[in-house]
Amino acid sequence: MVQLTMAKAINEGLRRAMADDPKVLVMGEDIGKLGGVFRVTDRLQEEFGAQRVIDTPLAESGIVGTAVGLALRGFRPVVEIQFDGFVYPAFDQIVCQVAKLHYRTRGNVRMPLTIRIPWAGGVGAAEHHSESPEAYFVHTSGLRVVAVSNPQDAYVMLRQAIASDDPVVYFEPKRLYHAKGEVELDVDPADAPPMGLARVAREGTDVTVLTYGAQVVTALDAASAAEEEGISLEVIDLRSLSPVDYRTVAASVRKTGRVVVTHEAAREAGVGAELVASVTERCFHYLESPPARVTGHDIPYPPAKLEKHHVPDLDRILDAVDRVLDRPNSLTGVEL
Amino acid sequence: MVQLTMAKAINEGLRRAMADDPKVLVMGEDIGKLGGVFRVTDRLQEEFGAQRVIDTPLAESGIVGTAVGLALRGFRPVVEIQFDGFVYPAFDQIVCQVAKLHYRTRGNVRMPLTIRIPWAGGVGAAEHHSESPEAYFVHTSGLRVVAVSNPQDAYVMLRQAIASDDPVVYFEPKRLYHAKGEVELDVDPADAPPMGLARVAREGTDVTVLTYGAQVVTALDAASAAEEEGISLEVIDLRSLSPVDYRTVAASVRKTGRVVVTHEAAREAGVGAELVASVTERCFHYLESPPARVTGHDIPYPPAKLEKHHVPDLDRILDAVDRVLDRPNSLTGVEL
Amino acid sequence: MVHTLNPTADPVTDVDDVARLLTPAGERVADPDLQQWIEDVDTAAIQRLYRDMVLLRRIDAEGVALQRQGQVGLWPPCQGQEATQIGTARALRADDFAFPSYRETGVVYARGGKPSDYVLAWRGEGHSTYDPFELHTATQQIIIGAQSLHAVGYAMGVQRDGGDQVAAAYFGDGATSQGDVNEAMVFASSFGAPVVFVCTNNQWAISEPVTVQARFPIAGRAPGFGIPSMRVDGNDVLACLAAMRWAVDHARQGRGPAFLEAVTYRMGPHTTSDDPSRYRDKDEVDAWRRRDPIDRVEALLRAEGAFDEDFAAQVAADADALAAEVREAAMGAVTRPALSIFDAVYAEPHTGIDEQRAAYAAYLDGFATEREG
Amino acid sequence: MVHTLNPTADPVTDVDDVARLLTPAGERVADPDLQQWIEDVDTAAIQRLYRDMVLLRRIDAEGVALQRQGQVGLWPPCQGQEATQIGTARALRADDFAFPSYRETGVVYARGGKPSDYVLAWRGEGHSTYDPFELHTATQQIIIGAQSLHAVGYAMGVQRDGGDQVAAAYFGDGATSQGDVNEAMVFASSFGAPVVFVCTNNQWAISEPVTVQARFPIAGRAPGFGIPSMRVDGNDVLACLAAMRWAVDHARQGRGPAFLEAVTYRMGPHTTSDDPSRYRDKDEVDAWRRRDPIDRVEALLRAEGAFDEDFAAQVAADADALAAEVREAAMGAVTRPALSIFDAVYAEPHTGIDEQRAAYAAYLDGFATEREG
Ligand SMILES: Cc1ncc(C[n+]2csc(CCOP(=O)(O)OP(=O)(O)O)c2C)c(N)n1
Ligand SMILES: Cc1ncc(C[n+]2csc(CCOP(=O)(O)OP(=O)(O)O)c2C)c(N)n1
Ligand SMILES: [Mg+2]
Ligand SMILES: [Mg+2]
Repeated sequence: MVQLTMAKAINEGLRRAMADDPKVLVMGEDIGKLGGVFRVTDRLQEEFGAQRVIDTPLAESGIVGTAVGLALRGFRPVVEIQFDGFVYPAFDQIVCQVAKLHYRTRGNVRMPLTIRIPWAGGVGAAEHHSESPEAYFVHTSGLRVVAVSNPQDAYVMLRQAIASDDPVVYFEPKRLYHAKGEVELDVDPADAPPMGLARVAREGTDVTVLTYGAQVVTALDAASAAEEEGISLEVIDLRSLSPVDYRTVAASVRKTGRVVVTHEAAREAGVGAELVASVTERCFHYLESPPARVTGHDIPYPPAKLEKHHVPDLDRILDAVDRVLDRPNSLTGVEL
Repeated sequence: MVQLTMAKAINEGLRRAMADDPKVLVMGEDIGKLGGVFRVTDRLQEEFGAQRVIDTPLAESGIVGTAVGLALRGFRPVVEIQFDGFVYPAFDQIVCQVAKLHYRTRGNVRMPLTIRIPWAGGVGAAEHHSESPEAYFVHTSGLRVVAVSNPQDAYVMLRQAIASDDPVVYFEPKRLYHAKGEVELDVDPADAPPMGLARVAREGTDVTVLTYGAQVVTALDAASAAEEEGISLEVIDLRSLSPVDYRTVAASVRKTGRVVVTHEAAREAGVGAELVASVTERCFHYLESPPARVTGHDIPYPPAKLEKHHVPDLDRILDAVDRVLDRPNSLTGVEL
Repeated sequence: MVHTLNPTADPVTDVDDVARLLTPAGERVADPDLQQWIEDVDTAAIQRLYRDMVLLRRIDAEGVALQRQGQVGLWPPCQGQEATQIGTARALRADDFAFPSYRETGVVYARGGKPSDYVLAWRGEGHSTYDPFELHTATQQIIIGAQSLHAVGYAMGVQRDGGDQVAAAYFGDGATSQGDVNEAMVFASSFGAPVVFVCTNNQWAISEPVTVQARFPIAGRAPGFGIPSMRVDGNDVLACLAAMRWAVDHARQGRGPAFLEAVTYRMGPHTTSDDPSRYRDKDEVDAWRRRDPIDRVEALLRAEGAFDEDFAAQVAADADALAAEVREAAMGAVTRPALSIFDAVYAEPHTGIDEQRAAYAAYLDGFATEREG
Repeated sequence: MVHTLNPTADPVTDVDDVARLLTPAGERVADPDLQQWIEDVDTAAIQRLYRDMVLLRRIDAEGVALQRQGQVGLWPPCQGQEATQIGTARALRADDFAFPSYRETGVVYARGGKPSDYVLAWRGEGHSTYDPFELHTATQQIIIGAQSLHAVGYAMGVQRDGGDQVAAAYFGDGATSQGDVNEAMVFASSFGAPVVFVCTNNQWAISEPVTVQARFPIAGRAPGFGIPSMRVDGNDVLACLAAMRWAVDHARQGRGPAFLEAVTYRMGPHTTSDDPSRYRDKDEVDAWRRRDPIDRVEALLRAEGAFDEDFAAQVAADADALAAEVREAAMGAVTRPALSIFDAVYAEPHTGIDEQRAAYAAYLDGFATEREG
């Protein structure tokens, strides 16, 4: 076991994946000498050379499109998108090619591509640097989508994503890049819990909190705070957003009967909508109150000085906990 | 009142909008002499000239990006994306520019852009020609999203979309292009029901069916069939997908207590997820059974010969009606 | 480099300003650049090219006929473009990798396509037919320009595993406006990737003349990206073969990407759904008919005494046989079972798909039971 | 046009192969193309350009300082690029429309920006500062290359309403790899739109040298799209002014788009978050220091006897005053109220936003009540 930041854990994941399989390539903007703007690819080019750690021209469609071609030639490209807000120029290649090539070719072509995206807000950044685009990919059939919340998962799930023969969009919460945690590097990714499984991050009995990424940390904080008021929250770290591990989710909801979903992304047709809909479909008769969503508002990501009003914090989660527990809350008596 | 196909009704909407306001422009691929691959822009170039009906180079990002510039110069561009599956190259311009410019500039810049998209399947087309990408736009804050289901709405809502100072993504169901209906062309769009309002397409008492676009027709067929079995369906044509008119929706759900949502798009984090989540949040205590979704599967759009297994038909809607009524249905006794 | 640059040509695109080895009348002419690349092409080889083009035209005619009869949903005719498709594709080695678009029926043919490969996707039986790894040919691309990047990536892969294959990216004149095609040139040039860009300038992108995309010759773009480029008569199969051999050789030698603009004409509608009478004159089509790529090879062979009745009859018989097979493949197609729509969404097990497949299976079962009951 | 085209230059990008009016040593030189465009530029005008550049450098230094002190979150230094930004922007008419990117502080300055306009967005108070219609300048773009299409669209609008304005699209060397910039050239050429593309080739895109984007001079790309192009010394404010006047005039006369590559250098880090020591040598930076755009104008003015103590003192005082205002604007900024995050999402009433605003207001009220109670 070693103490690593999440950024370093991902770096180790890349290093070991490259060492183990000569077909693994890393490509993106500024990932070579600079080691990426978050240093996630630090020293990889030194170690594996510029043929395997490729500084690309500044064009995201080009990066993903050439990665498709490399995959066709038998490589397993790991693509870095520099920031969440810069993935959109690659959207066509992701949606029409990466996601559909296996289906299009009736399984003849595999797309073992991993698309890493430094993700979400709360870091005081400029416009376009704090986006939460995960729902776009969750809605895209043919992709797998995961989001990590701690260094150990970051390490293992990255290796699993790279090993997967399916394309995986892998979200790395920027605000946890420097958070440290214990990491077991010598775990065999094939033996570890698959990336498709959710994890009960904290057991509880009164309310199930469904979340992922950096919000897991916020939810755990909320659970500690709630405990002081005698309320027991069960926090589920979904890890995989597509597919969702509904077995774990449903087991929890059947136990608690009350659900709060929280994420940073906008609410409308977001991942939270899918979670509430699926939980309602699967656990309707166990639900004591309507599931509540605590999400970013349906606004473009606001300026840094105001982002604290957008990214759900502990208090907004607790307010929703009150709501699903039918306790007084901010919406009590409010006519919307 | 005149009898018009939907394609012709949209054509008339464009014509009158252009005649009324010299700032309205139409642009896209093959919209000039050809009149568009669906003839929706038929004869407009003849009438208004090539400066206002602009055949553009073959590049969707370029089309939307230059439309943004035209809007900055005071024009009201109506952009045609040739098919649903070709909107993705423009995704970056739509998400990062069209949707956010008003917010970015604190209201100084308006984006009165209408993006018309021939939409969805059931027409036996080749790959990429039958997509239902609406959820991507519904999830994008800053856009308005509408979907039409009949010639009258198509005409009026298009004119409202063009008149709106906000960007509107306007979905035209291909499979209804040739369906005829009565159209009152002399209605003042400002007096007609706003495009943001839903419409009760058929009143009923037992189950609320929420839908939009071509599925409205399928849902109405299902309602007729159900009637024969003594079941009364209330069909709501949402018309606007963002924002959704929850006043109309909730009123219906409070009455029926049972909900079926149907659309062609994939289910995961689709518009149906949002509808189920919102209805559950707003009407939980009125719900007698969990809302059911009848949607496209979470697969890439399948080949034409198999699309009938993907696009929900009358029978699949009725099966879901049975489900929400707790009557025997295909999932009775099925362990998933 | 001079610091003031002016456009490389007048703002017109003269279709006769091309490299050529065979005139529209079928006369051999010399071209200093192309000559060397077809020195081995003897009369028998020209006969084979002729046969290829005739067979391709026949496949194409059959596609149109099948569409009229409702046997396929759509067909994108390639009539008029046979020399471009056959000439360039025949310059590739079997283990090179081609990235054609929807209209490159002739490329699929030349790469070894089976009769069913031409029609089953257009019939809506599947999104693709052949296995890309068997034909060393990607599925024909529908998203305009997207495949150009795949070809560059493939070529980057070749560089990385030490192969000597070449990737060939096919796209149209319209496609040159797409960001992807330009990014493909940037990446190819930046990495010196062994890729050949083949732009089929057939004068039209559906209803838009090439001048909407480019007021100057398309071949003039690549050099600005550092890519050598050639503008060639796309109705001259010898020129296409020669130019492609030059380009492929350039790439294979590790000298980086190359670009071809093949100047040709789409004789038919964009697809069988299209009505070109709305946007172009019959005169233009007639003029191009006089530049027919097959006729000029026939004239050449005749002049060389290599076009006798036997040969013509044999080619016609082969074309008939192939057409019959194509027709049979379409009409005899068996649609896959309903549940196959859930196949190959993912390569590995996926709980979401498994659940939806099971639910839909139960739904179909219910129907069966109802009908039985 | 010849049918075989070769790359326009050797595969290197020589930074001295540029059009120039003022050498690094500050000596005036003649250029046949540029000369005519600055005949009216007298010593007083050169003094004004000098002052502009000094003020800009001072704003920039203040931005860096404010970032170090935590008063702004980030700053993208433009040191070294003053001649490019001032020279080109000063060639525009007030009613032309500029489309700068994040690094073009000097363009915003030249267009009439206020002190607060430089810092409030980087401080995170808003995504933009000035009203684009007041400055005839779009919000500085962060998405690489996106603004190039907006500029072309704006220019198409000018064509359509009969104006004689010109749009100016600013972007970097890295941006030339993006599809959007290439599509912008396609559209501009196709419609003959009055737009000038200004590519600031500052040798770096964050950590990537320009050779990752282009192995051949960037200015060589535009001609392939039918757009005349000039490669100019970006550290020579006279050359930048002259070249931009040529380009703007070309566009304004209805002769279509024009392209400039201004060859300069980013002296500082990419942004204050960047550490250039990881990827580039001090020697390179030092070499460029000897080509400083301000020093060479100072040398010229001195040689012309137009750089006395009074002038220098006045410019320094102006720079100090401006810097103080910039600092004050940052430190005195008042963050907007919480509920303003719901403003201007839509231009017209929107039930969804109204509801979310009301819910969040109720939530904040609850807090207020809790604290009071
Ligand atoms: C991204 C995208 N946009 C639009 C289309 C619709 N479309 C199909 S073919 C075509 C014209 C293509 O012209 P060109 O590249 O010249 O090829 P050609 O059809 O002439 O072979 C268009 C606009 C598409 N398939 N993909
Ligand atoms: C679409 C997109 N991709 C990536 C980025 C991240 N990024 C910001 S600046 C930059 C480099 C830009 O280089 P260049 O165009 O040369 O401009 P310069 O910074 O040198 O002024 C990158 C990669 C971005 N802002 N937008
Ligand atoms: Mg074409
Ligand atoms: Mg740069």
